Amino acid sequence: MDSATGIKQHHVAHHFSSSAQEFEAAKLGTLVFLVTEVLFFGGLFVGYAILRMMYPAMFVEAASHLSWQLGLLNTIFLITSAFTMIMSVRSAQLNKRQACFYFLLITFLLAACFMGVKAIEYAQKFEHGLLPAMWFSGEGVAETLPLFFGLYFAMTGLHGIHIIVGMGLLIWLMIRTRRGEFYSGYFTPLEMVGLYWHVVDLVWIFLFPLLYLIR
Amino acid sequence: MNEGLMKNGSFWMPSQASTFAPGIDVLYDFIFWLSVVLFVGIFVVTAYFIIKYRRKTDDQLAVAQIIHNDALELTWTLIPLGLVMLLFVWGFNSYLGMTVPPSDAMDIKVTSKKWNWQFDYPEKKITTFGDLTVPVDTPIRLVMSSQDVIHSFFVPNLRIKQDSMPNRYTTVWFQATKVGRFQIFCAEYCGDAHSDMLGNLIVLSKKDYEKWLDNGGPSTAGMSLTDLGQRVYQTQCSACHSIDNSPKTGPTFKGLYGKLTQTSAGAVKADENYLRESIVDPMAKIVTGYPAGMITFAGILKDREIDGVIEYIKTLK
Amino acid sequence: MQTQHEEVPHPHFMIPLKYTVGTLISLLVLAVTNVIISQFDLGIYNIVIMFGIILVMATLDMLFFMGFRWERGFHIMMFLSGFVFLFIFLSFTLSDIMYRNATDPYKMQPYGIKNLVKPLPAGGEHSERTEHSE
Amino acid sequence: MTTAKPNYLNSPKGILSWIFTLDHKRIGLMYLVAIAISFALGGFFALLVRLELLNPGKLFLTSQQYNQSFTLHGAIMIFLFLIPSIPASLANFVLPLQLGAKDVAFPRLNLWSFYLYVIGAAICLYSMFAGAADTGWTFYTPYSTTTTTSVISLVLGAFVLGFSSIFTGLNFMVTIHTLRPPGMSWFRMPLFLWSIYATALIQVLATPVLGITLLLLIVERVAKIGIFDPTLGGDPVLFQHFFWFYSHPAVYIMILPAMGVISEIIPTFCRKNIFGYKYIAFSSVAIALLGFLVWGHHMYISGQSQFAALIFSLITFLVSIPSGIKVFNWIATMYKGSIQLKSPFLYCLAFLFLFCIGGFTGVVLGTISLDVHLQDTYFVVAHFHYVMVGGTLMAFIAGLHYWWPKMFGKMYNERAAVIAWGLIFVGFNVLFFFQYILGTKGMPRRYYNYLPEFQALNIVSTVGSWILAAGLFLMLGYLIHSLLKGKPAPQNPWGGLTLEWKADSPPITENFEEIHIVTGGPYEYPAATKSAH
Repeated sequence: MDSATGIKQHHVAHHFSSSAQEFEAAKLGTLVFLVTEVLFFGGLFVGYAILRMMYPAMFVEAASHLSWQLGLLNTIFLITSAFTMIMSVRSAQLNKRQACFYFLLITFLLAACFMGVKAIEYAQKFEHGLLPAMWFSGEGVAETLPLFFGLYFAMTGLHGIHIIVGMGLLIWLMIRTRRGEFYSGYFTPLEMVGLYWHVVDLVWIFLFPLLYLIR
Repeated sequence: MNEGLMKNGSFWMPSQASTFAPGIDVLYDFIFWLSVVLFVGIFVVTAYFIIKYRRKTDDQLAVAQIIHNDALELTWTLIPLGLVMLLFVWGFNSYLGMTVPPSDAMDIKVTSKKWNWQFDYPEKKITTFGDLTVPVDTPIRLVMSSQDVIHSFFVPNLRIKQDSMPNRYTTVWFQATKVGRFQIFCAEYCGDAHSDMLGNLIVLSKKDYEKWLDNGGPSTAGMSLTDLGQRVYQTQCSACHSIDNSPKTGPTFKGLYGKLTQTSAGAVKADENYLRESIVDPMAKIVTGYPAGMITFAGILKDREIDGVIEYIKTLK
Repeated sequence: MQTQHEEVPHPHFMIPLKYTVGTLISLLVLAVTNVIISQFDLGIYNIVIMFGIILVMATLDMLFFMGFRWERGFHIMMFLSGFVFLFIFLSFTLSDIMYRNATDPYKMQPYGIKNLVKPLPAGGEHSERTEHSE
Repeated sequence: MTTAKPNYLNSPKGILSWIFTLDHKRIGLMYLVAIAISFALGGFFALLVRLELLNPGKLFLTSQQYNQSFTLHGAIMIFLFLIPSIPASLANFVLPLQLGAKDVAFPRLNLWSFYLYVIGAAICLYSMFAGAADTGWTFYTPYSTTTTTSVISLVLGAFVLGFSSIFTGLNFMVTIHTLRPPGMSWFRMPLFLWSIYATALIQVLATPVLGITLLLLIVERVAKIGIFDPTLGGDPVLFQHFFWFYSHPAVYIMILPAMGVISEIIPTFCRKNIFGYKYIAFSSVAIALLGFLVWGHHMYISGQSQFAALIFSLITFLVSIPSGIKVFNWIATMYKGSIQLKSPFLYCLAFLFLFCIGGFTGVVLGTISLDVHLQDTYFVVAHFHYVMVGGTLMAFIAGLHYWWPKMFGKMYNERAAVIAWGLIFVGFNVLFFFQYILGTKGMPRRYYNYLPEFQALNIVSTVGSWILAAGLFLMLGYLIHSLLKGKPAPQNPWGGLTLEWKADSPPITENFEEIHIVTGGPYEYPAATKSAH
């Protein structure tokens, strides 16, 4: 460890011949993994599209059961957190260890806010019995309304799980940043988690209008 | 007896009983013989190469290294491509013929449930179970739906098959060309008695069919109660209840009459009253150790048919 | 990339600050715009405009947040292939759902026959499901 | 063994060094063992099913036990054997060696995907004892959402196995992209790598959809979310779209690596440069991509629209072309070669023979109007067993024999191998050929009870299953014998030219002592006469 800067030098794994090759592998691997994420969520979007085609009226009614105010708030949280994530990578590239840590912390807190708002929304749905069909006891005009809430909980729930996983990754990054493992020569995990975070963001960019707004 | 599938018909296909069958069989034979010619060709060449160029000494090298020939590649890409496109057009054409019914087709409603087929003839409000009776040389359209899971209506002799779905109608049509009895299968896996979900297609001459309609469907008037009961058993009960003690979804009928049975409402002697109740209100007393899976037959079976089943059970000592 | 030497810290490409800040602001503005538009009834144009805005937002996110503006073409192709295959999945499935009964329109509602699948009762891992049926 | 050079098998020592190993060769080997056990289990259920079918009605299983047996047979064979067979075991071992690399790109992920496989397998095993599912491996709704058997556990197992498969594919894809040695351009890669690359593409692009499908199925059972549930207005056919969007490309996950193995073995045993390298390479990629566009041919009779049937049928026919190109090129490779009929090559010939029958009957099934008659009958059963067992299993065994000396440094008894080959080949054909006739005559699949007139051919088929099993047992016997008492294998027993034969048998832990620089194609064998090409 370089005691002056607090930076730990990174060592390239034995089966790579250069750090460029190692970075290239990590980047490609992450992108391919994110492709699988896109398709994983994609299945739900296909389900959404087909149900929407079959029951347009149901979606019109369903959107009125969701609060666009809370949805917008969450959108703002998530977009801002994507920005702070980028700033933390940038700070590492500029060898600013403290800034990197604090940007990660802000990202984490914004994600926590997102989950908090999500919890409020879920609580409201529970209160009104707007749940998947097994437990649905809400009131609605459309006969197929339970179907919508099945989809709603599947989509936002899966997205929420990704946020929670992302928060776990952020904690891991914060610990490693504290240890001084990221600097201008090595910040691969930061950048890769960043890419993951942007894809989670991307999914929400689609989810929010499709579920809350379009009618 | 139904027309045998194995012994009638060609080497591959069962006998032909619909207007589709000859066309399908010609297409099958065409692909079969085409495949045989290509297959034999490929393996004669392979065998020739293996014999001719077999390694005789350990250090024997290849005679020559020929690594590509674009003309050859093009040949064995384009010729098969042409052949399969021919098959595609041929196959799709005959498929369209099978899915677009003529406008004058006679509708019969098919309802599938675990594990039998119900056929409703709209004209005379006749309902039959298991047996589908149709006139020969008449286009028939089956409008199908399922009450539980997916089933599939399959008559090999007609060369038709169509899934029957819950919450949706599917249709299939055919025109029988031959008077006789043919086997109906369920071809989509649907649970324990999937392989017992059988039926018979009875093709009558137009005159006999009219007579059959006038009689209000399958004639039961002259039957003894026991015979009628056996008939009902075969179409309605046999999927879940055995008559030889073998385990099925429901309790066996063998030795059932008069037996003291443990049920959800305590021990009950299986007399006429209990049997009738079990048929019209199955959930009232459920025999211990069996699932509460039976549907009510109230409204499906006529009074005389229920009496028949009870009489039939009495004979199974 | 190949000429990079080991142990020499090589700052990778850094996304210029003006792009990230600009993207942040435009994404926020677009999100709010979308909400505003949703409050007016413009008929079919609602979906068209809003979906357009979603696509712009997604593009901005990928270009400047994920850094695709400066990324190697192969990597972008890799990532976008996910969407291509998703599109294949959706469009082929729609080719079924949209054209059902095209040649044999049976004059009844295709969806909405209410004969329901009864779950098998008792004895299974979800016997409580029976309570809900019907 | 006393003076043996240190190799990956004997150093480092100790059980922990295996459990936590990051060495792709050891992981490949552990996969091989796990897959062999799964295969034995799946085979056991196959024998049960075949035995029960000796007569119509009950022999020794109730109908529910029979349904559970064929479900487990299918699920185990597909998810635990066929999909991981060649990629996870053989390719894990061979791929970095063929690249002259020290390991795969992400060794830790590689170990993870092995443990995911083990966890998935354990969940599937658990489901066997928790009231095994009776849905068939296809899990069609609404049957799978209403049956009382333990569907969730089997589905969860398949879900976890899906991730194992995704990570393997991802790893190989990145490895092939980033770890090729100096001088190995894409067109100097062994064809096995091309096929593994194409496989990885499918694994990465299709498996996530299986993941979400199975997840939705679980949620459907737990909370009735309704997308596939007709009682709530969902569409059961949508489930079939979801399922086959993965499961049809999955067929190519199974067969493409098999084709890769064949493309390796034929040049070696013919001492011949492969004919039409680029055509074989590109046909792998073409199969992978076209394979995504044909899933609807499983659904011609399930109420799919005629328009969709038109598209799916057209593309189904197109996908047969690249497979044909491969077969023709393999046979052209034999022309003017120096052909040695050793066991790996014999299994290749069995592959060609059976795969062609499977392929031609595939054309029959692709023709829509014939498919209407043959769908869900024994014709389909016979067809996919010809492709999956006759194709993938034969190629897996061929590859196992081909690389066995490299993996363990031991030779096996060639004569026993030829006898086992004969038994397997004959047994297989007796087992499955007559099912084609049963199918065209109309016997539906998944039948516990069948019409008495079908009995004769069913008995023949069951006898075939015993011959096949005997062949496989003989194989197990001589392979174990080879491990214990086999002659030490030379570095390059078959005279192969690809890089793995430049490593020791068995290789050292980091594969190679020096970096190999590639200067030409993978199969540049010399010729007796110079010919201009």
